[in-house]
Amino acid sequence: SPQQKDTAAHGGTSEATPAKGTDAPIDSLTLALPSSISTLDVSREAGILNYTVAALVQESLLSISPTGRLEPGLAEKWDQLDARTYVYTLRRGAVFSDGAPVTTDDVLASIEAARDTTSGLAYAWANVASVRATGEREVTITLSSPDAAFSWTPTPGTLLISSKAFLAKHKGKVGTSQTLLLGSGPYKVTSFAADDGVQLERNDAWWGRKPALRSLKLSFIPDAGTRLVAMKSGSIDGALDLPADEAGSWTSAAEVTYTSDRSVVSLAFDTSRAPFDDPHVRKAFAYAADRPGMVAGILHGKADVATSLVSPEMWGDLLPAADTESAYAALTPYPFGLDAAKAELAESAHKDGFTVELTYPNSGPQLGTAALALAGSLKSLGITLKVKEVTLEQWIADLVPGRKPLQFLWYFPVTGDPAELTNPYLQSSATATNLAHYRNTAVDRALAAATTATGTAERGRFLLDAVKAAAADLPYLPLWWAQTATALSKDVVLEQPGPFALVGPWAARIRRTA
Amino acid sequence: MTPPRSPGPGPANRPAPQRPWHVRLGAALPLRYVLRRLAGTAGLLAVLSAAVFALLRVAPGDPARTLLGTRSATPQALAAVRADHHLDDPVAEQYGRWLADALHGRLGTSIRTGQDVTAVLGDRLALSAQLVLLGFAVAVALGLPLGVLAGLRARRPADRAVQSLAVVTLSTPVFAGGLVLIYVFSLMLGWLPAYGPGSGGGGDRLLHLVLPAATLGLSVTAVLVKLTRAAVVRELAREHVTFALARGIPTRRVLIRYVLRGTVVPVSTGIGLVLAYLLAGTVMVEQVFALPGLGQLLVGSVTFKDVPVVQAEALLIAALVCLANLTTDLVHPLADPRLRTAAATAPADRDKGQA
Amino acid sequence: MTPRTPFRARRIPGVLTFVCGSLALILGVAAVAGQWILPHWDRQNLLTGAAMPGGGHPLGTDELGRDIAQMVVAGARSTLSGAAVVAVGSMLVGNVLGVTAGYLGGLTDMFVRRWADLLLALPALLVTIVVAGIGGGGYALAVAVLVVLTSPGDVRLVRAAVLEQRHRAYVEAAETLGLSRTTVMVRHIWPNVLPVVVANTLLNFAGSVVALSSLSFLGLGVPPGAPDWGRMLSENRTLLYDNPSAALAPAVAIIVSAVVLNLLGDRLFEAFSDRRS
Amino acid sequence: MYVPARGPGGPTTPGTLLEVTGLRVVADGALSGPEVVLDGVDLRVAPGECIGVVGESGSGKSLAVRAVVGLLPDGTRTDGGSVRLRDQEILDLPPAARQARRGRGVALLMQNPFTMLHPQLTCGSQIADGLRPGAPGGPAVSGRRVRRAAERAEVARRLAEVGLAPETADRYPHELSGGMRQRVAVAAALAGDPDLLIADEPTTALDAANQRAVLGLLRRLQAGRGMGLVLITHDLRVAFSACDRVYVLYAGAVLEQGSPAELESDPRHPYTAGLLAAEPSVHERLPRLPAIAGSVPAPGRRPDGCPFADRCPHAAPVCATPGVLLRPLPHVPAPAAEGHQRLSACVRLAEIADRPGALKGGAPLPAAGPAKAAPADGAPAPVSGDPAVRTAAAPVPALLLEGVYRTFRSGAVRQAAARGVSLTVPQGRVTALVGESGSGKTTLARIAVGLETFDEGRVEVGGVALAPGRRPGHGERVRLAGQAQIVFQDPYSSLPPLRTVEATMREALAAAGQIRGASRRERAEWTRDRIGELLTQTGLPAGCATRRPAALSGGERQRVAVARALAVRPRLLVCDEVVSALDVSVQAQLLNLLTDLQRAEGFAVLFITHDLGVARQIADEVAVMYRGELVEQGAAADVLDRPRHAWTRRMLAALPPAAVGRPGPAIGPLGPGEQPLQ
Ligand SMILES: Nc1ncnc2c1ncn2[C@@H]1O[C@H](COP(=O)(O)OP(=O)(O)OP(=O)(O)O)[C@@H](O)[C@H]1O
Ligand SMILES: Nc1ncnc2c1ncn2[C@@H]1O[C@H](COP(=O)(O)OP(=O)(O)OP(=O)(O)O)[C@@H](O)[C@H]1O
Ligand SMILES: [Mg+2]
Ligand SMILES: [Mg+2]
Ligand code: NI
Repeated sequence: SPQQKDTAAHGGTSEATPAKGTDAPIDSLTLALPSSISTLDVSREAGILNYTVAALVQESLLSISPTGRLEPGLAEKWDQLDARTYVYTLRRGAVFSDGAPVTTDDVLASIEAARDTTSGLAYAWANVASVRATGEREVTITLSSPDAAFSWTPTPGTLLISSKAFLAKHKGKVGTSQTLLLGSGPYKVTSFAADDGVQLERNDAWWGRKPALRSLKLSFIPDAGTRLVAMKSGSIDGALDLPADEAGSWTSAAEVTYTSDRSVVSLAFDTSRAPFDDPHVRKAFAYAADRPGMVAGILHGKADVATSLVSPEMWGDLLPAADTESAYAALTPYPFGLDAAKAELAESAHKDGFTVELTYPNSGPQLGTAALALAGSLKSLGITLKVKEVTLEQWIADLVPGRKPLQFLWYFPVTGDPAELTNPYLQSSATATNLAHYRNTAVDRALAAATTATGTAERGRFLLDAVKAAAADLPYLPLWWAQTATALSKDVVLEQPGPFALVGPWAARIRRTA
Repeated sequence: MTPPRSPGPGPANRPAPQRPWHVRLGAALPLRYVLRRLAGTAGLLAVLSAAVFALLRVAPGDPARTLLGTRSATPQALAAVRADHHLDDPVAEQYGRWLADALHGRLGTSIRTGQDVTAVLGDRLALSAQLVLLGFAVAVALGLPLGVLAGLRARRPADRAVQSLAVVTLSTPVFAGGLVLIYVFSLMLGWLPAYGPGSGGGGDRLLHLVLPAATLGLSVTAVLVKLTRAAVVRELAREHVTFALARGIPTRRVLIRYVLRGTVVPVSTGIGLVLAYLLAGTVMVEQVFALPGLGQLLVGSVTFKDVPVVQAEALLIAALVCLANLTTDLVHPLADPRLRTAAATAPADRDKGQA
Repeated sequence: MTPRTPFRARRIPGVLTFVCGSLALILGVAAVAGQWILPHWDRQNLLTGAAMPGGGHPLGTDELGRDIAQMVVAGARSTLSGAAVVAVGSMLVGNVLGVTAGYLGGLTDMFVRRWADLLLALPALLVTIVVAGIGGGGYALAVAVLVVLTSPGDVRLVRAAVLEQRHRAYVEAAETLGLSRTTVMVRHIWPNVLPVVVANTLLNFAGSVVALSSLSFLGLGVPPGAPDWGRMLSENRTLLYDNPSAALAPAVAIIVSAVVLNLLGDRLFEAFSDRRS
Repeated sequence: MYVPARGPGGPTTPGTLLEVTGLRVVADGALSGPEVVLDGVDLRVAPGECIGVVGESGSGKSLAVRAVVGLLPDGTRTDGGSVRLRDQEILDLPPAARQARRGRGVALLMQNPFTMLHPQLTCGSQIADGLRPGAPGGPAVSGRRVRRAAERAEVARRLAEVGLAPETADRYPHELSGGMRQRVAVAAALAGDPDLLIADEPTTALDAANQRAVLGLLRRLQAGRGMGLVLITHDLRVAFSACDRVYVLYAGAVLEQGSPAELESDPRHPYTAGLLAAEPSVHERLPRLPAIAGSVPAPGRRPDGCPFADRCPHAAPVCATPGVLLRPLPHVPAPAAEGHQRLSACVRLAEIADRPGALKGGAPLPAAGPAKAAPADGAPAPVSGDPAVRTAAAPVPALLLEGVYRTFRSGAVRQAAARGVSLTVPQGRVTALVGESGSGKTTLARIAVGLETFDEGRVEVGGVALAPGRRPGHGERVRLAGQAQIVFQDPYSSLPPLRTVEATMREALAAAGQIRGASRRERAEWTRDRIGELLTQTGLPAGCATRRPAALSGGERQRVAVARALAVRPRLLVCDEVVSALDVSVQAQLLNLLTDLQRAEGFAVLFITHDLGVARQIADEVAVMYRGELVEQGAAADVLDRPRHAWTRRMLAALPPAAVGRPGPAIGPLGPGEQPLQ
């Protein structure tokens, strides 16, 4: 379909029919989430699911449109005064669900909380020199050094605004079942039980278009079979974030839509250590990984074979689709072939193979299956891949450079900017995140240039250069760019289900089917 | 030959008056016995609590790191945790403090959510308790009658049928059984909800718990059936049953008063054991039916290595197990007078079988 | 004065026992030699993915395109061997402790009995989940914990059987002949206890199959990808529409093997109690 | 095969309470198909009459009465015949109707007072359960409270009837002694006021004093109520002392019937005569007990025709042909009353009865002959040296106990089993230890072989001193083993069930370190020979060696146990009630065997028994225990004929009067020309 032309061009991404709904009120819905959430506070839990909840309750200064453009949020207007200074003007009349108006103090307190050392969002704010209220409704943020990517920072992925009083009162305990969340979004949380679900009610004081849905229950049903049965027996009205392998079974009971979620699944090799310091070994892995097979078999075609960490949708704001398309097409493809893999390995210093461990998070069974598939291929090369399941939390805790020679990198960008992936993972100076210990001066230079670039297209080209240069070295072996499946019962629709839909107030766009 | 004497009521054989109930209860359940059992239970609990406390040490690595969970283990953070949990004190002292805290309901905070553990458990206790009670009811309501039936019809078709059923339920893992019930009663027939605890309490909750409770109950029914059957078969073979029948006591009365009476002790022991199985079963059932109860919490906490929550829950389960044990121990002497007279004096003119 | 010639109850139709025996044999062969007979059980074909039965795959394939039938056969080893280790291990522990406690009596007996009572009251599966989960030892630790938790049942059984034999005249006669305690225990008492022990070991075996597959189902048992029935069931549950047999086959395998073992154990107990009555 | 004298359902004598004709019971064996256990049994009981059914173990006494009550054990069923109760055929009645007749029509009292009452119900309530509705205190009276009170009063009355205090109502069975329990059971059985009471060995489990009391009680109640009583027992003396008429049952068939006096003085069947002869007497010691050879055949292995034929000294080919048929005696005048028929099933009665002394009691044993050094069947002479030399060389007593104390405690209960016992068992002599149940006999025996500890005192076994307060260590036990060995009461548990006799014997020989020979083969050969020798010595067929205990009869098992004990060549053999679980016929064989062996080998014997007749028969000396104390010891004749201690006197007095003064009937030797069957 025309709107989706850019993504369709990369093949495979199934289109979401431009669904339209009526304004008829919907009293209540129950939707399933595939795993439980232990806290609603996104700065505490490292998973991705609580964003889905928090994005309904809290807003940021800016918001991201379903297609990935920056849009007004609590700030109705924003300006970049110079390379290091950003000014945001707050919307009039925005109030928290407890009735208090949103003030600059609340914004400052929320940013402060995000910058706190204990916060999981602090990384995004590391480059910020100061945050000040420069007017009754004006907040000015100054950076230590120019960073073009900062414009994405005050969006829901890295900043969620709550009231100063609330944050002070519940310091360290925000998001538990007793304290819940306070925000200015279209919904407010009325109850939350870890392992059970979240109950949300419409916040009628929200400034945006009035949602049709009054009451929403998000139920945590980790068990795939139970989830499906729940849908079939009518206990739930749909499910979010369905794993691809399940989604097929749902088509008879619900309307399933697939959208790219921009996430990438990739292997990260530690290039500073044996055996992966040897490019032949990395290439052998690349040839041994049956990526089309994984996409077809494990993900049922609901994904795209990845050639780079950055998914094509991420360039939407920066470069014309045709440019990225041709650049990606020129990358070495590493088609699946065990002979090629064997040949590569034979050239390496590890001809006889070796043993290496690969852990995957329990919330990503498809990663586990892919790992097993890879292990199956590697076995014929004499490489033993030990696959191990760990909790999501454990997996994230281990996601530190140097911890393991081989790791999964499973990343959901929360912004629409390629730099969110390139800077932490390809830059040699990003020691805390560069899982591959990747060091390439050309890449570093291109990334530095992109940071200070002023024009979007110029910046885009620098970033693309970096991506291309890195791809040749294969520090990461991208496996696939994933899609998310949303199943909804046939009488409701989610309007504008773009790749960024779930980072915004998605439930506000649920309508009754026309 | 002694000449026949007609028995007549003389002064010697006036019936002794029935003793009042509290005297009889005192005789049936001697205080000393009760106190000894209580002491035994306390000892058991002490041992179990020590084992539970040791869980923190079972986790590989430094306990402080364990308690930090996935938070970054900076030296400051580690020091803070050490100070918080007095990890540098002697182990005995730590245990004492932990136990004292536990007895006061202070069970620490969850590593995963940072919530107070007592509150976390409290949220889930009700649901799990309802589940276990209903499951228990199902197991008892099915297991005892079927067991008695099988025992009475031992080695006949009815017995074989009951036993085969029992073997199948015993051999079916709870998760598989749960899935089958879901498919039949929720999907095919659409009679019952398939998942979740239902909203609010009362009827909806009950409706939601029917399938889980049935799954749970069925999984332990076989144990009860086997035990009851064996007890009934054993009792039926006893001479006193034959004697009762030979005296013309109506069959039904013999069954209830003589046969079933004799099965009380083994069956009540079995019921005590079943409680342990039920507690274990909740883990699987809650997983399959997406019930936010203690079992699910346990699995979640275990995979997360959320030690304080696991400890608290283990302690709770230990207490329940001890309580069940104590109950059966106290029921036994009520049911079987022979267990009461450990301390009573033996009759002087005793004689034994010579045959 | 009623000595009885042993009275044999009517024989239960041997057909069922025969069927159970044959099935047990098949399961045993699958467990021991399954992975040799079918060395390609782990051959993948991602492009096929999960497929319904047909085309050389009598039970279809799983997500990785592996043949379910071969997987089930290969899975017998992991599932049954773990359970067998539990059953045999607990039998060994139970026999050593039970015979010693029953024969020696006194303090040894008291300690062993207390210990058995304590462990017997605990919900085995829960303790295994907690200890194996927190201890992080995976399958091996789970099996070890199950051995410890299953053994008190054997201890009790053996101890009771030994106590029953302990004061039999033939045991005391052996003692008066001047035989050593070990000889009396091993050569005289133990063989008479053996039939109950074997029967109980079969029942424990069945119980452990169920318990271990429950652990695998929860993801606490064997590592992912390994052919194990519990694991297969939990991994393939989502394939119910792509290939139901991927989930049903391991479930059936678990249930059938547990039923077979349970029935054989029951039969043996029955035969034994017939012999004694 | 049974040939009914009268067809079932034929006319019955008026006034008969119970009439059993041609009752057949079969057991559905596992492999061999149905086996006939009872083959045409006739019994008759008139109101107010007491009949006795006697017979050795396994003869079918219990099954016969169970069939009458309709409570046959699983695996057995009636297969023909008729049972009429007050002129009504009850075998055809539906189960419910039969159940309704139990308690009121007929009630069954069983053997073991320790298992007959429900342990978890008070005695009173068990009696009350059987009270009839409508009877005073029965459940029909209205009003709970009133009914309860009435019931309690009635229970108290019933208890008084059997001589128990009203408080007994609130006691549980385990709080009572065996005798009291048996009384409670009697009261319970009589609660429904039955017309007929069947008592299946009601006194077997009791000691002599209680036995007599309970028998007296039963008789008294029967007479007072005018009810019928069937008394089942394996003890002829008991039956003769208590019954009006006695049936002798053997291998599922009635062999003889008559009044006690007739049966005792003039047995008319070789079996009855044999039984009477085999019964040891307290009053005189016979050189050899006239034992019946062989043992009671199991249901599947009975010979055709007369079941006793293959054990009968008078058997002839004719015995194998016809079925068992009770018929009136040829030379006895017509019965005085219809109920007092004198019947015998011996087909050869006419031929043998006339031979003087053949079946009559009176003549003291002519044929058994003087005791020989070896068993009659000519076993090789004992290998060991002259017994006289051994005795002379060792002046130390075989067993010496001095001031031995042993107290058991379980919880707060202390039970003194031995209180300062001093006992000497001289070398080469037989000492019997008698005493009531629980007096500490077994405890002493076990102390002597090191199976039991003692608290204080001195114990020396053939010079090996045992230390008080602990069990002997391994070395001590080995030394002790050469001095003393023990044989136990229960033949069914005395041998390792899974081993062949040979293996058991080999182990005994090896344990004693007795196996001789240089090479393996030599040793194996030596062992085999020695085992064969021992088995022959104990009168066992050679084929026994390869069998397991389950394939042996009780008597054979006891013989193996004796052989095992003797394999070690002990100087002292302790026998703890070795014959009390055996039938009289087998008991006599074993007593003879022991006497023979003792004389041949010259070891000392400590023989424990509660049966004074047995003691008389075997012992040179008798020691009497009473409540843990040794109250009397001396030569057998002294103690038994001139008892000094009150207990000994009481026990002698408690013997059933019928046995007193009986001169000991015997079956004569085979006449010339008579061939035993086979
Ligand atoms: N339930 C049974 N099934 C098969 N055979 C049985 C059963 N009960 C008894 N018998 C057999 O029937 C025969 C008679 O048994 P019964 O108990 O009547 O003997 P008894 O004369 O009462 O002996 P005892 O003096 O030992 O009580 C025995 O050979 C016994 O083995
Ligand atoms: N192991 C034991 N524990 C406790 N009490 C015992 C034990 N053995 C024997 N007694 C008690 O010691 C007393 C003597 O018992 P013992 O067996 O020696 O008597 P007995 O004369 O052999 O009796 P019986 O004729 O019944 O065999 C009895 O009161 C018995 O209850
Ligand atoms: Mg009997
Ligand atoms: Mg004794
Ligand atoms: Ni108990």
